[in-house]
Amino acid sequence: MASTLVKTILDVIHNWAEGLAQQWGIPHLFVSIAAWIAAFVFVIVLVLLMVLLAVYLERKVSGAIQSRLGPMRVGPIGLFQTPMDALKILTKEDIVPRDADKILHTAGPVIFFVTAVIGYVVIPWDRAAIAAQVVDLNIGVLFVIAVSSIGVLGIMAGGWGSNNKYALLGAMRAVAQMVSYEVALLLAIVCVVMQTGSLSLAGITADQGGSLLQWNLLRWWMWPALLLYIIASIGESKRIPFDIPEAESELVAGYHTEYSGMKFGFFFLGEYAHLFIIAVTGAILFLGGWHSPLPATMADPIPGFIWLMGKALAVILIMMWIRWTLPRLRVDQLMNFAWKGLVPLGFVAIAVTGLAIGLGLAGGGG
Amino acid sequence: MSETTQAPLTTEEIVVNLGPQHPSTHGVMHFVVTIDGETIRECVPHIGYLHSSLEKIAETLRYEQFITNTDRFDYLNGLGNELCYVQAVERLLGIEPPPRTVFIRTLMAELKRISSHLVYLGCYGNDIGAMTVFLHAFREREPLMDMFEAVTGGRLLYNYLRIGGLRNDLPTGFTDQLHRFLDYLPRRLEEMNDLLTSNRIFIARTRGIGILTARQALSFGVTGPTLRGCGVPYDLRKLRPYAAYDQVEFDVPSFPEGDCLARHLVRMEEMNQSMRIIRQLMEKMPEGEIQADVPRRIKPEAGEVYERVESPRGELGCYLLSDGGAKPYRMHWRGPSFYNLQALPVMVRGGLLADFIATLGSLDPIAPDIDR
Amino acid sequence: MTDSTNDTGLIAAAGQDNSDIADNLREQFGEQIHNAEIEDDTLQVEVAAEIILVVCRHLSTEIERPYPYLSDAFGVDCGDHLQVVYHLIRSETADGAFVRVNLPRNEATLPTLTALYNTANWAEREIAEMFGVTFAGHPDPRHLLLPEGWQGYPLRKDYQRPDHPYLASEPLHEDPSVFLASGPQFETTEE
Amino acid sequence: MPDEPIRRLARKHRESPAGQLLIKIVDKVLNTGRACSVWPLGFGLACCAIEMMATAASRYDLDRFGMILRPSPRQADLMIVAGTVTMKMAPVLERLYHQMPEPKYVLAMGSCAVSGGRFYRDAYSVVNGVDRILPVDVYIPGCPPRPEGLIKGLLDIHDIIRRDSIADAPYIEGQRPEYRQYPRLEK
Repeated sequence: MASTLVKTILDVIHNWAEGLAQQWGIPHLFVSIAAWIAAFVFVIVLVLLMVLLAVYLERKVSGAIQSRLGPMRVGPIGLFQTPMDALKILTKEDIVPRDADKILHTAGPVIFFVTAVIGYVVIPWDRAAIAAQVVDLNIGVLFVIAVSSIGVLGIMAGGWGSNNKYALLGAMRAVAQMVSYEVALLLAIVCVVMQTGSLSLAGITADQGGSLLQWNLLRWWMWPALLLYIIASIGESKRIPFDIPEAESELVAGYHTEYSGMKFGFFFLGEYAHLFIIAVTGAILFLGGWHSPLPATMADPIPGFIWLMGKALAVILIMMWIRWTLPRLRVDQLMNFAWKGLVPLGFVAIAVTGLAIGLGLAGGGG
Repeated sequence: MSETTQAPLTTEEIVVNLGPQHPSTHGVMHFVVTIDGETIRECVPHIGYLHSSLEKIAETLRYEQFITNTDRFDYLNGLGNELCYVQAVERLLGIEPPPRTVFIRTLMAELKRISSHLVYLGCYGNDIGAMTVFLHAFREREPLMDMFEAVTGGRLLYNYLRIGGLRNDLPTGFTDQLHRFLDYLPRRLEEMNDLLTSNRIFIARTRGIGILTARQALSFGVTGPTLRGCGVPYDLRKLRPYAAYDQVEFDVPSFPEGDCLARHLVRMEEMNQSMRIIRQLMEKMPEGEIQADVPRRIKPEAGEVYERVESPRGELGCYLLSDGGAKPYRMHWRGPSFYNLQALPVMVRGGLLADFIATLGSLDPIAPDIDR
Repeated sequence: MTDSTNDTGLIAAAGQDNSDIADNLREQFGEQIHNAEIEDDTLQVEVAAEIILVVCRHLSTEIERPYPYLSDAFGVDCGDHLQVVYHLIRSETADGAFVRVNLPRNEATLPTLTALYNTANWAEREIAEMFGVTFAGHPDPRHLLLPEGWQGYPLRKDYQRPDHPYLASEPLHEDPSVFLASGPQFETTEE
Repeated sequence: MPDEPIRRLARKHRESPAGQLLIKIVDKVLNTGRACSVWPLGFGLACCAIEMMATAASRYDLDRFGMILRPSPRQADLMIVAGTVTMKMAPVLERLYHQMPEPKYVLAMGSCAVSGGRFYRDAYSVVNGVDRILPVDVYIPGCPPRPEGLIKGLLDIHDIIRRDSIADAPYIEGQRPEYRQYPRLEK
């Protein structure tokens, strides 16, 4: 199984590095660092694969909605389109505007991409026995949200460092938006935490094990939280109808207006990495993580991490469907919606969950 | 109780240059927008990036040669411009085109109006952020393009009308093609309305945005759907019927609100009215000649004429001054977008940057119509 | 759909003809009005440059059935003199009135009508740069359609095209590698 | 340019057989990537812009070839000059071109952009062809060209890209080819 393989590879690298360290008398600290780097490489490869898939899907789904074909020419049904885009972007000239802040201009996309990727280390990809999880933090869900919200710094650095008014406006909008929607997102997560009694993503997944009926999706008292999560996650990933930071018709390309070449590529990849981690988190919080929807009595030939990816892709597809259907909100409407609509809804969701726990319907976190 | 004096929070205004190359400027226009945060304090349009000196060129071309250039004024309304020009020359010459010609001209002008409004719809969807509407509107437009191609040979620019006639009659099979389209379009428009017009986000983005009162609109010389969106049913097709418009029944939609939504609704309804006109024209279409007797060398007597027609953007005027030669002595065009755009600073002041885009899109300006 | 013509503060008076307006003008301004007449319900007036503002104000506010709006304004180079034409309209019937002013070629100056009509702003700027007519008191007398610093008045009959490399007729290329797309059939159709 | 070290290396070894083979492989890979993902700058000027939009829309669908219209010149590879270029627009066009990252291509769409079109002789404000301002790679005649014509022109751009070789190294720092000195509009 691929996930075990990954684990084994990580272990082998770790052991090999440790042996080498003993032989050469290198302090243990370096070995740990090396192991971390290996883990990071694994995550990045995984993320890149998923991002390529998501970008390809985006173009195909939008094509289907708009009665077009989407990429067709590169590879079978255009499957190699995104790698080709990546290849091209790698060899493009990297322009730093004359009056830009060079350090911030470079730091922006790096921060944005790295923070979008780091969150993946706490995702439990498969059942705990295999432990296909780089690290199991007991506050995993908070870690994901906290790390991904650091991405705002990258956007701000890029927008500010570009010395472009569109970029600055886009960055300002992005910061305001992401901070606001994070509140709503956290309120939705609080409901799940109340229900499952765990802040660890592995714990939350474990709580939904057993059967399909255990999924938070099918617990009616979780529905307000689910609704809240869907809306807030679209806002968090800056997609239509909440895509005001890069509203094409207003701000050209928003905070990445001045970025070319690989730096733009980092923003682009980071955006989809961000989208994907939000979708994966959503799948873990509400769709039972890696658990199969099949009854436990049936033999399940599909490994857990495929189930998780599938669920995340389903969430992404819904987000794409919304993106290619709705118009864009205005910046003040967006903020009003967050603070006057979503935050109260969050409190309602918490109250409903609390009530359900009080009535003994819900788990109450044991 | 001690009074604490607090200096008002001062914020710096920034000047944003929208255009000349900007995704939503509908061609090349340049707006210097002063914003405070996101609120627009001032907006100064700069135009002329597509000033192609057509009025000067007109003085070097013979009357019949210039027809092809009229398409280039407002490229979304090519046949409407040709209609305006040809009518002006005919009035100068005192020629009456045959009835079938008049009907076909009216028919084509109305088809072109639908096509232009479809482009508006698509671009407006894009401005508001609904990308899919853009692609769907262009898809709906393609059957129209096929029809234009069948009749005139061109997709966008035609050179179809002739002084006193047409280049060719309607081709065989055109009636079927047209009726298929007329059956098809209302369904698609309904779908568009479901997708965009009745969308709550769309309404929130357009209702009460970019308000222009009727008085302001008239004083700025605003015409067309923008003026009708202010509640003034000013439509030259009704008020001063030209071509075959006095032989068909249609309503002039007008909404009193004067905001972006009203202008949008006017255009959506105008497409329905255009279809109504086309149906009647097809029913009443007379048989017969398509070319009146026109002298070989077109040399109108010295004189002048000011012809006005209703283009999809408003009142299109063509002034022709003849000195008795084969070339116009002076030609002037009143581009409706030229005057419509003048009202933009009034409409966007105090709104947000996003409202600016929504308002600009709802004016449906066309760059060569402004700059000529 | 509502008919709210009265929002404009105007009372439609259909059925009346405009013949009294020309007489009224001649009475009011006498010698300074040349050639006031009605042609197919369109008023044609030619006035002296000094009273253009007064005549327009009169036509747009003071007569019984006024022409309150300026629809269009443009210039004509008549050879020995320049002419500026204002097209005033009524919004209910779309009736028009043409007010003309003749100006000398070398010292063409007119008072601006921007105080009276918002429309006049851009129209006058265009006439100014195309014909070299100065509009005294114009609030924003910059170039409108042409780039800043443009020399000459293009729509005058004696205008010569500037000698600029962008406008040169001879091709710039010695041996260009040109690709021409041709034919209606291409290898691009997917389905 | 990120591939500058490779270009230097390729230039150094282009005489040896092994170097030639390597250059061929690298060329193949890089050129395929570039040719398959040409992102045009969505830059409509006049009538041709509508046809360009129609080409990008459902019936013709540029996304089939991996082309997405980018709003920002920084992220574009190809400038489609779709329409009449006027004297007032020329400096803007020039600046936009310089804002695009290398390697970049220019496609002149429609007779106005090719030669000034119907404004060639008598217009006082229209540039007689965009090649007076920018180096044009592909010309598409027509007024406006049909979408099929535009697509053919874009495929020609693909061919041009595929002929590019890393050993020619036109982008190495300090050796960037000086484009013809194009006259500037005097202020």
